Amino acid sequence: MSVALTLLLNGLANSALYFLMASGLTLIFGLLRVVNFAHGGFFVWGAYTGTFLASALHNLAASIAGGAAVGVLLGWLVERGLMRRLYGDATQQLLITMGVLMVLSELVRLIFGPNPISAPAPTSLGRSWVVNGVPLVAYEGFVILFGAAVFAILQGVLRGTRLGALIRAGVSNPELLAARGIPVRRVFTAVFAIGAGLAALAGGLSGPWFGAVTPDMGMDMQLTAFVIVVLGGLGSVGGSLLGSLVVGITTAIVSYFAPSLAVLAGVVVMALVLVVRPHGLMGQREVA
Amino acid sequence: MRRGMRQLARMAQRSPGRAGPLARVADRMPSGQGPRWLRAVLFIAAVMYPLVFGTGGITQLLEQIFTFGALAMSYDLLLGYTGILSFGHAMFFGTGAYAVAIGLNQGDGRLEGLLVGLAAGIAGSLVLSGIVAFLSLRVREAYFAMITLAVGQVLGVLAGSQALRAVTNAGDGLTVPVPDLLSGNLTLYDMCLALLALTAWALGRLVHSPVGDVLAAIRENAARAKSLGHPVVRFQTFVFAVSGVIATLAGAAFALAQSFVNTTVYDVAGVSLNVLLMVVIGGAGTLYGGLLGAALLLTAQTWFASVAGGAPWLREYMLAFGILYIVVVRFMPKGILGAFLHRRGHGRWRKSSDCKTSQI
Amino acid sequence: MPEALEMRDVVANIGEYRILDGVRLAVPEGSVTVMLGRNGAGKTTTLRTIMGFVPCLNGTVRLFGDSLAGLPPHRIARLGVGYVPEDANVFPNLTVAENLRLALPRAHGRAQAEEAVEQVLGLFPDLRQAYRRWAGHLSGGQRQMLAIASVLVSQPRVMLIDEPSKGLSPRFVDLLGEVIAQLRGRTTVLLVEQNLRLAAVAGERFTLLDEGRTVMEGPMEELLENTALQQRYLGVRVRERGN
Amino acid sequence: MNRVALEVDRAVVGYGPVPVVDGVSIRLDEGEFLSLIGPNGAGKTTLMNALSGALALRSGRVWYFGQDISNWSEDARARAGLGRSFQKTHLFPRLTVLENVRIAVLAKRRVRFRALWSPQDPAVDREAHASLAAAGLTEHADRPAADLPHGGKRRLELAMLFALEPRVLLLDEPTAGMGAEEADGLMRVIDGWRRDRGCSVMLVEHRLDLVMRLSDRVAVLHQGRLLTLGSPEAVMADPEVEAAYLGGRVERA
Repeated sequence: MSVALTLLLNGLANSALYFLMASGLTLIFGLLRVVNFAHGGFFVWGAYTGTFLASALHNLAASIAGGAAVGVLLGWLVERGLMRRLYGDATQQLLITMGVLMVLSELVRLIFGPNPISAPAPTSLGRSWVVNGVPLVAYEGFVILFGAAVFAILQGVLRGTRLGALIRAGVSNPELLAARGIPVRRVFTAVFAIGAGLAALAGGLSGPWFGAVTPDMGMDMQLTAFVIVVLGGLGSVGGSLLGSLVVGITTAIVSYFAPSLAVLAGVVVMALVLVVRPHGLMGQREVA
Repeated sequence: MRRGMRQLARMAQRSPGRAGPLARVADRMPSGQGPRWLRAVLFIAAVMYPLVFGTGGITQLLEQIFTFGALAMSYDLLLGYTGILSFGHAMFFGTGAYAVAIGLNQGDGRLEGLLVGLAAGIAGSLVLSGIVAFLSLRVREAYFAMITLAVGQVLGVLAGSQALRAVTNAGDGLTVPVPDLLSGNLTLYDMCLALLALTAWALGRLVHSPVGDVLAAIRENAARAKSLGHPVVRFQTFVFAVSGVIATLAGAAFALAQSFVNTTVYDVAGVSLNVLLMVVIGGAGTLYGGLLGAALLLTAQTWFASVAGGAPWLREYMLAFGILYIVVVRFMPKGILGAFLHRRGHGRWRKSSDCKTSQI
Repeated sequence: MPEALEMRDVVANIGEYRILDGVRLAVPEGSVTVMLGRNGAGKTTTLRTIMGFVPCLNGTVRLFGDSLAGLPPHRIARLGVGYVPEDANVFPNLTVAENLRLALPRAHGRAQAEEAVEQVLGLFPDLRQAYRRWAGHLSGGQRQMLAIASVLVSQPRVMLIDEPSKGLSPRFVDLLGEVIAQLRGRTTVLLVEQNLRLAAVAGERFTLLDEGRTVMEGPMEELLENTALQQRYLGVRVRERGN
Repeated sequence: MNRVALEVDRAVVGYGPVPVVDGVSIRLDEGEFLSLIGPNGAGKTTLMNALSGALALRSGRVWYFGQDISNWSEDARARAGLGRSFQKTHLFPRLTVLENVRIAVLAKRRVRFRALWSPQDPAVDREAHASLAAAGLTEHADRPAADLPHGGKRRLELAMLFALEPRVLLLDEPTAGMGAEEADGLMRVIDGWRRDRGCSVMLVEHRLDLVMRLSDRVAVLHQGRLLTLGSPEAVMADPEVEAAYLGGRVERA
């Protein structure tokens, strides 16, 4: 029983990080119709910036915020500099975003070296308790709460604000949005930057969660995020929450019993779902 | 671009009399017999080189160029000729390399071990391509890119996992005992060259056959090809499988030539993206563009590595390649060979049937 | 005094097709002008060229005398051109209220916005009842009303309306005619319409397009009286019925 | 007397509260020329898409020469002889005109993978040329399809359809964007070919003069439902058709 609870908490913390990645990916796809292969690059920059700032400032909030800010900035630059000229050309966009991932990961390797850098949790969140045999780690709780808060804020923004209405409108018909006098390109840039910021946020949180940051973690996280959006249905925020929960908890369980197979778990679950529902759990068939 | 593509396709065909009707457009191209002549000279030069200059660093580089050239050409069949984008070509390359390495290790370096390993690798690749195609081709283009990336990465992790240490030696990699028949650098060199020649011949024939015409139709306008009655997904699956088998052979040749295999053969950046880069730089849809790209990149890579002693940052050639790659995709989408061959400008990637008109 | 909307010798392509090849158009302020022509004559492309979705390769497009050349669609919209496309003209995943408020400039205060919405709802009582529903759940007629209302709410100087009667029952077509007639004087309207009956009810002037060029323009009566013209360019004939 | 070529039974297409096609049943006899008319948005193209297999039926069935093809894919239906043209030309723009038609010939002949081992069959080329000739495009054979004028693209669509040698032609506004004379010529080509081969045609068309002249029967669709189905004269005389489709006082001739 206590093992199950431990695994559940562990899985929820995974899910929270995954959700930050996947929701950005899915938002960007929903609006811009681009699968952003550079997402892992934003993640890894968030992770390294966060770790660097944490060791320099010893302030959790500042380091996470700094990581996210770097992500937003990178996203803004990539959208403005590269993506903007290629809308409507899906293959070339995929190729470009892949190139961006390559460059961002290699830059990290160049600046910080190829070896893992340890990223301890801040002392305020380094504590843990054992309650009824279940170890409760403060940082784990923090990550879960953070993920839940981001989900709530995202939903709130999408449902209740003008920006949210613009994003939803843009998802269904960007041209009509332009005809209503909205500078759609700017909404595109904003969403790309927000998505990149969410990925970097996930990066900043995951340094202390994994205990270390490595240049390859971007690619690994990216793959998990892809599994999740394919599983949940590309373009659906609800789907990425569901997918994150499934993959996060499955990963926690499988890595407890068979650590070396953990990476297989998500892909196998995704494959099973795709056999039954080719468009994912909450995805919708593209309207012709 | 169509003309150049056909031109190359025709070049790849030994007998000019067999040039089918689609080659007619190409027949009017001015460049004529030159490239075929060039191709023969290059082939003979490649055969002669080690006989004259002996083996060494250069032949090792050439072996790599031959195997990666074959790999890149098989990838071009997907990207340039059928218009589907995979980020996981390493799944086949790595499977071929590991299958041969494991077969030879289990079979104590005997030829039977090699053959069994090779057969198992090909069979594995066929199954793999079937599964990936079934999962992703029914949905949308981007799914194929994502799922190939994921599957390729998973295989890499599996190859390095402790659970399989008994057969793969996990992260430490396997030394490949080369069978007596193939020992000797020249034999391996010739084998790699033969693989390249065979690939060029087979692919040239494929893209020039009626099947190749259907692939062109799918690339240009898949929806229309389907509404005319071509089973599009079946053709895409077939191409994916063919490309996978060639990549498997390339992986096997690579393992033999290096006589060592580790998880880098499954590496996304090192193989999947590298081969994509080769094709994009050389020119997608030109068949020989991938070979050109492989030659350029591998030569540059070797050069970087040799001068890196004085300047360690030069080891980061992946960064340079990444930047080069973005620049090429962004500003030179036809690649080198593509730009050279095609004077008439139609965008390569653009599916011009559904022109985007919106200016938002 | 310049016309509200004026096009001269406009040429435009879609992809490799030349769709417009000499469109000329003059829409006087406060009028309802109907653009007619058979399928494929270039009517929708003309509207999309005015909006900036299709680049104008040659010729001029002017709004109250100012050139619209090279402006992106959202700038053209902000200059006071409201566009109601033929299909997909509302956001189905937004509520009616959200659809209406979307086009309001941010500068509008809350009270001002409420007032603008209130005013438009006065014209479309149906929408008031459906105010909180998803636009995707409206009927075809309601959706068309919402499309017009959500453009009207930003008080455009010129409205471009593309075949609003498409797929509507005669009852709604009549209703639509009334609505468009009410717009007369409030704003300037360029209406693309194949339904000659609606055109006759709503329009004061007509512009006839054929194969991407303007072949004729003038007061509506001229077209209604000239059956030969209708026959030739529209494949349509007006016939008095029942008497 | 005639066999039934294509029959659609109580077809419902489209989701949401208002289906685009709502319970339409039509029977097309072998060798018959049937036209589908109705105001914009009546569901004509959607019905065509459902017949060709591009859209799934929500309910109802489609029969093709007595066979239930409701669950067949688009390509399977095309291979069985159900040829479809599109309102907007839908070509392989960078391939030449001849190559476009060759793709269609290859579709009819069902390219199998063993084609890899057999050299190109000159018969393919011959058939492609024959189709080009039937559509009057011979002199343009070597131009890229994108370079054709609009009318030429329309003819190329037809040539590709002819090359499929379909038993049923589904034509969605084949004359869209053409001048009256050009349209007339094109329809004459279609009708001649149809009589020659004895295939059936279902046509969506706005030019009522052409429809009335060529059709054996005319079906009127309105708001996703079948309003009337009968001879051209009967349909023209039907006051309901005039009221609903043509809108009272004004009428298309």
